[in-house]
Amino acid sequence: MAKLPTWADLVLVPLISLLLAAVISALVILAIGGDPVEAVTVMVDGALGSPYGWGYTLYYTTSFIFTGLAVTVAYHAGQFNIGGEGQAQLGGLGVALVCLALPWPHWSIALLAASVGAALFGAAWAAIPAWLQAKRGSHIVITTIMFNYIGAALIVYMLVEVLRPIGQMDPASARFPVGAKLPNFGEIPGLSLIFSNKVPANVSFFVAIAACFAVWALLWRTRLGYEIRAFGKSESAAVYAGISPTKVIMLSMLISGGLAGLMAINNVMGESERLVQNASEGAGFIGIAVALMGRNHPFGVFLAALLFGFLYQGGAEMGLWTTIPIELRLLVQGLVILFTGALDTMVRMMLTPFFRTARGAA
Amino acid sequence: DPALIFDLGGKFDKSFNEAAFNGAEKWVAETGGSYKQLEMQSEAQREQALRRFAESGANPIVMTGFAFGDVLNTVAPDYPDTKFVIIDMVVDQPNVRSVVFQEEQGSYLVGMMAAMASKTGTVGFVGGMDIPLIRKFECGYAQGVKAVNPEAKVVMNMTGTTPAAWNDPVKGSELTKAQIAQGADVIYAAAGSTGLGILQTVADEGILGIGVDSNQNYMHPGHMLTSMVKRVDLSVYEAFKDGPALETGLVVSGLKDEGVGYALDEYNADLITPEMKAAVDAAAEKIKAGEIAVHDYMADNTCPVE
Amino acid sequence: MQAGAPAIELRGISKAFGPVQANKDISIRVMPGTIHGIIGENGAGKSTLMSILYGFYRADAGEIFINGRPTTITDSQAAIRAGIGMVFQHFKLVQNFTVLENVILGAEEGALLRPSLAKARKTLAHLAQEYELEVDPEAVIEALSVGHQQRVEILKALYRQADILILDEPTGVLTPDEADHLFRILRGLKAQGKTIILITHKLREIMEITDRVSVMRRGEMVATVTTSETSPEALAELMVGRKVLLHVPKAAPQPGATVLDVENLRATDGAGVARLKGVSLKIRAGEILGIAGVAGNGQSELLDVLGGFAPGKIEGRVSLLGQDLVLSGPGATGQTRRAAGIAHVPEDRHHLGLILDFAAWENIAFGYHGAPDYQANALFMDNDAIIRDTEGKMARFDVRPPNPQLPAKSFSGGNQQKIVLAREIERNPVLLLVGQPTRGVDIGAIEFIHRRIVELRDAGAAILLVSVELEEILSLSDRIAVMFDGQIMGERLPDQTNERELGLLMAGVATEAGAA
Amino acid sequence: MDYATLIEVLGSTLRLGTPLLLACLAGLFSERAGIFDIGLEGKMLMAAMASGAVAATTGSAWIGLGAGIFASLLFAGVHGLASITFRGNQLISGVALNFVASGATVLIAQTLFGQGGRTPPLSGAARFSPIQLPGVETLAAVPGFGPFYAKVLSGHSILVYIALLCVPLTWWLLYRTRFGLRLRAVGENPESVDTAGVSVIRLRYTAVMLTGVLCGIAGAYMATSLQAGFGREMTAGRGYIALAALIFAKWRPWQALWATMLFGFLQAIALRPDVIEGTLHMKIPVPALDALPYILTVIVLAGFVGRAIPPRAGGQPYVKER
Ligand SMILES: Nc1ncnc2c1ncn2[C@@H]1O[C@H](COP(=O)(O)OP(=O)(O)OP(=O)(O)O)[C@@H](O)[C@H]1O
Ligand SMILES: Nc1ncnc2c1ncn2[C@@H]1O[C@H](COP(=O)(O)OP(=O)(O)OP(=O)(O)O)[C@@H](O)[C@H]1O
Ligand SMILES: [Mg+2]
Ligand SMILES: [Mg+2]
Repeated sequence: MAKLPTWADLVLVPLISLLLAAVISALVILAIGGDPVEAVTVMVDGALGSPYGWGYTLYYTTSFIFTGLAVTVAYHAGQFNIGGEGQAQLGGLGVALVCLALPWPHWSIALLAASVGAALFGAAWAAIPAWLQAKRGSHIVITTIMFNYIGAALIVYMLVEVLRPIGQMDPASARFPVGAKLPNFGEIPGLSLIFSNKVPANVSFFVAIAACFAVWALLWRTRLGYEIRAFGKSESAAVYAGISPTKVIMLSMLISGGLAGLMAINNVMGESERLVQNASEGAGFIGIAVALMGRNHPFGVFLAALLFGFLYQGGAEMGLWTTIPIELRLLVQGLVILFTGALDTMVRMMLTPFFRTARGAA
Repeated sequence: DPALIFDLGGKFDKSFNEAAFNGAEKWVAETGGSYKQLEMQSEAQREQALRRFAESGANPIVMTGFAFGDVLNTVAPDYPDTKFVIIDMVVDQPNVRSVVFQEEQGSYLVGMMAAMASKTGTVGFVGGMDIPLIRKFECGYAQGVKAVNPEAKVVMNMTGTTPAAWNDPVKGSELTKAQIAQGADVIYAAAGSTGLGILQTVADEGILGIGVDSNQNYMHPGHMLTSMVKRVDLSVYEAFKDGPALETGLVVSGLKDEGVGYALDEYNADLITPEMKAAVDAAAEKIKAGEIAVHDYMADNTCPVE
Repeated sequence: MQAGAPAIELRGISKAFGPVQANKDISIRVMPGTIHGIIGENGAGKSTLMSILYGFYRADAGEIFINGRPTTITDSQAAIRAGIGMVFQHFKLVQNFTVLENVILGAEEGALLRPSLAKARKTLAHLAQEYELEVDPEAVIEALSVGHQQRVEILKALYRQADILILDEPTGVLTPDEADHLFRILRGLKAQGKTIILITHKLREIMEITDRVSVMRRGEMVATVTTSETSPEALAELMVGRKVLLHVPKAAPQPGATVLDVENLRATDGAGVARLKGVSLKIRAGEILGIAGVAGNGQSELLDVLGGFAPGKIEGRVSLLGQDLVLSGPGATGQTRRAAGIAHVPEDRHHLGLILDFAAWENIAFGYHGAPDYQANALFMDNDAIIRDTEGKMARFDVRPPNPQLPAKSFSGGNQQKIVLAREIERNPVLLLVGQPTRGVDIGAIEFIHRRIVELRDAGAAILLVSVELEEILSLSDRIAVMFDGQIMGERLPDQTNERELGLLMAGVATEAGAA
Repeated sequence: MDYATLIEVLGSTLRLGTPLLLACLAGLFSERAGIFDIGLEGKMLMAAMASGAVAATTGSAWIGLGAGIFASLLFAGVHGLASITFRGNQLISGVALNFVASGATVLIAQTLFGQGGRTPPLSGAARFSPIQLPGVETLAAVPGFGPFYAKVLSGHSILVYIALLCVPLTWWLLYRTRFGLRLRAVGENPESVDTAGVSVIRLRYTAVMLTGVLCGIAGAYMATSLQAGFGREMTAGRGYIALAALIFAKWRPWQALWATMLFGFLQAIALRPDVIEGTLHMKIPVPALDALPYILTVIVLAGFVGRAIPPRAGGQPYVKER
């Protein structure tokens, strides 16, 4: 099979994949008696048409940046971390424990401490699968799936038996103290001119942007990042260069888990301000789609997270204001993952003839 | 327009949420108005749902289920001009109407019926999520059973400790089978959608079941002894009818105002003997008159009978 | 069968894998009832040609005649129908199946296994007797020795009633005893009228067993001769080719102190097979020790062990400038070796020496990514410094195009090799390990690379050179050691030996001057 | 735990273990052929929805079963296309199809029936009803075995017995037939199959389709037998537990039976914390019981209890030319 030019591989393939997913989704909407044009209008309007919509879109974007980066870091080490969901949930537990531990004097201190808690718990949840992969060759995909379930059970236990305040019926932790409340976009000077203080997007968004830079710097500017990428490209060559497989697998997975865990500062600390069950709402899985779409580059991840933030918020609005059920967004998500991650060869094959004729003509 | 938000069990649980839906539909039929509605898919969505409706100008906004309590407490002050109605939970905010029911009273009545209909002297209770609210159903039921037959045994199970317990028909069904094995021949299902599995199994196994919240007698005629109806539909209907001007504050609804009760219709007429009906109606009168005090589990989180 | 027709005739077979032309217009005839040898260097295209004959690959062009009839071989099933059986270089056995199961796979009698197994058991017993192919039919493959696994492959072919048997480097993995046994089997098969094609690197085997022999070079068939009319010397010459002899102008060596001292080094590979069987050698500063040998005789393992990343068990003593090196465990990594001053140009640049997707500058840092001059501060690498360094190295090594940002995969083989050499040589190592420095590299680049290696020697480094190219060994080395079967067969001085003598040593034939 | 309770729990075990068993055997075919499939969950879900919907409209459980198998096969086909024909990433394909199934089932059911993504309750012939095995009455008097026969073995729907029959059938197919030999070989070393003149692609598609059929039965069992209709996300992670059981069983059919029944048993007792408390005299948190299958699987994967060696060619597309 002829090779595509790099730009086509980086830009065209994801776009065509997205287009295919969109076309099929539109067909599905038609099939269930909906109106695709109306659906798109509602989605765009609901997600991007108002500061309120943006407030939610960017809120979801923040979460997806974290989980997308988590998948990205692991991917560069050749590891498929499918446990972002569990790590994000555990990150939430870390945030809750930190936030509830002290009457925090200022949000910035609380954010710092909670970030550490979130990252540590997320990393801890990735540590065992990573160790098993590095030392015993247990397939990391299966172990991380198992840890998603174990994590969910652990959260239920913690919420029901440990963190639920006496007298409360729903399995959720107590509200975090006011000192741990993160300013949302409506409370940040400057942004407050645009946003009301009812939007969930909060300072974590900037942490997420910083995380994009940090991951970029890690992967392309540090020794560890170099080793991670080298190992991910060629295990045998990495060993020749004296790179320790155990070290790379462990560190990359710990960082990956930490990033997934960090997502909790957005949803748990920034939005719900208490830990509830299933707080991550599948963002760990969406991270896979985000990383695939974003071609495993932090900038791409940022763009893809924005896209999925839009899909997510737009999908919620669509579920609200049209007869199309909100589950459509699960379908779209699945199709995007399918076309970008598993049927990419098909997309490339579809594109090859065009480039062949183009080259032939030239 | 008013808005209605359903809890995790889903609009079509044929029970709690569906009762609310029916109330809203009744209002639509009568007034020709329209309303917005939304079903919760996950815990984390609640706040966005509430805010979205409030932002869009919906008023009043009615939500079913205690789980909204905490979120409403923070959202309500942000929208002082919007009226909220929460069912099954007390939220102390100036623009919130809290509707709670005296489920123990209705459960007491169906408990009496269960004891009278039971041939084995063992009756069952399958609850949804293990929380004081559901214990309250169970405690009222057990009191009713014991009032008729102090020797009777009440077998009790809860489906789970999380909201998933409202939507797990498989577990409901398995627990029912287990209770039947322990001799239960009348089973009271107070578990939202999970009840679908419970009552299905009750019908499959040929014993009697008791529905909850909505009148579920039609589901398995001949196998439904009765249903403990909780008029969530009325609460929703009234809230919608009152509109943005509705009075806020606490509303406690019980036998007295027919907020709870048991269902008697063509589907279970054959199963209820005149004696049973007489006994139960008499007890209802006594409860209304205060002569029988049915203990409310949530008052002190204990139950006087086992 | 047409009388007198060749059992196999290939005409004009060509096959390309992407940019690699593995077979170029190859024609060959093999007469029935003979053993026909094919020799050639690594990558000459021998396996590809045979895989085409067996229907595993499809030729881009060319025709195949079996017993004189034109035959289209679309897949292995067709080849089997045409009476061809093949024993691949890398066995195609299911490791956790029994011998019987492997034998019947694809040749079952019906939908149920039991009758197939029963029949196979009987046939196998018969074949075992007839051809000395004893192997326990119930044994699981992974429990068998390599030699026995090979017998299973042969049995597979015979069970399918193959009249034409292709063996791809069958002895590469065998002990001498096993190899002798195999040859007895092959003679037995020939006696039964079977036609055999034998691919090998080993001249001794060709001389010993084949009737005719063809020589392949870089995808082309360069000659076919009758074995009895040729000699190992002549074949060695054909195999190595008549390339322009390159003689890098080089001054007489001025050896200094001993840099590398290897004593009785033994190593097994990941699968537990002994690869080094007691190797001892010394290299002094300012000296090039060339190791000649046919691939697969332990040279690669020697480089890997010294480079610090051989997976198996390692025994013996290696010291560098009098300091003992840690041979296995966490102390034996590419990093510690580089820190000690050992640079390593690996034999396989695609799998080891380069990360093909990395840019040239990233490959220049490969293995040296921890070097102080590549760090901006405690946290970050100094990519700009690496790029500057790469530009310098690319200029000095005449890498074309001199663009540090291009990924390694878009450089040609020769230029890829220059990148690796630039990286390893320019750090002024105490010891340079270099394997096949000019494999697949054009003549101009060869000369350049050779000059660089000599310059490094003159600067006082000790160099261990491994190459299958005899001319390269002869023109570069100050001393030559020949490896065979995990041992040093003998040492020669380049001006006191010739290709013929070395070729014989490489084939495991001790010559009169041999010290082995 | 007294005998009656045990019998009760074992009956539960069989009912809850059946979908796991079917899905586990489904995964076995696919993975034995070298195709990883974490999309068992999605296929089951699709099948549950399709069978629930069709049984509700036609009133026939059997037609529902057929529809379930068809829907599952559709998904299996896409997975085959992605992982065999287009040599895509099998894991990603599985993950993606699970998402698609989660969304599509609710969308379709909601469009067809408007009941919040549920299919209408099934009754009568639209459901597979329990069958009494012969001799229940006669054996009832036998102490010990009588109740066991009547309550544990007898009284399940036909699909339960089909699932149980699938175990020896799978074993027989795998170890006693030509097809099984080739299937196992293609998962271990596809080159061996290819050089033996057998089509790797055809074998793998066949395996993937068998996976589809078994997942179809598993899903149909969920909707038309274990429950009376389809509900959103009704498979509730059973596809993943089945995968865990497959590893636990080391990709063998009889062990798959024991593993799924063990996991079914764990699910059954997780329903009855009262029984556990009575038996062990201590309170074990229900979440811990819920997590037990997953924890056990991780321990097996770690190789602490006998090493689980997956089929060697698992997860890798078959590419001849580098
Ligand atoms: N499947 C393949 N895909 C791409 N390239 C291949 C493939 N097989 C062989 N090649 C290339 O074709 C050329 C000839 O390889 P081949 O294996 O036929 O050589 P050979 O003579 O058998 O070598 P050796 O002595 O090492 O076995 C080499 O350059 C090799 O890299
Ligand atoms: N493993 C590989 N992966 C991708 N591309 C490759 C690979 N090997 C070679 N190429 C491409 O094939 C082209 C030809 O490579 P090859 O090594 O045959 O070069 P060459 O013409 O022999 O050059 P030189 O004379 O410098 O050795 C290269 O330019 C390179 O782009
Ligand atoms: Mg070869
Ligand atoms: Mg070249």
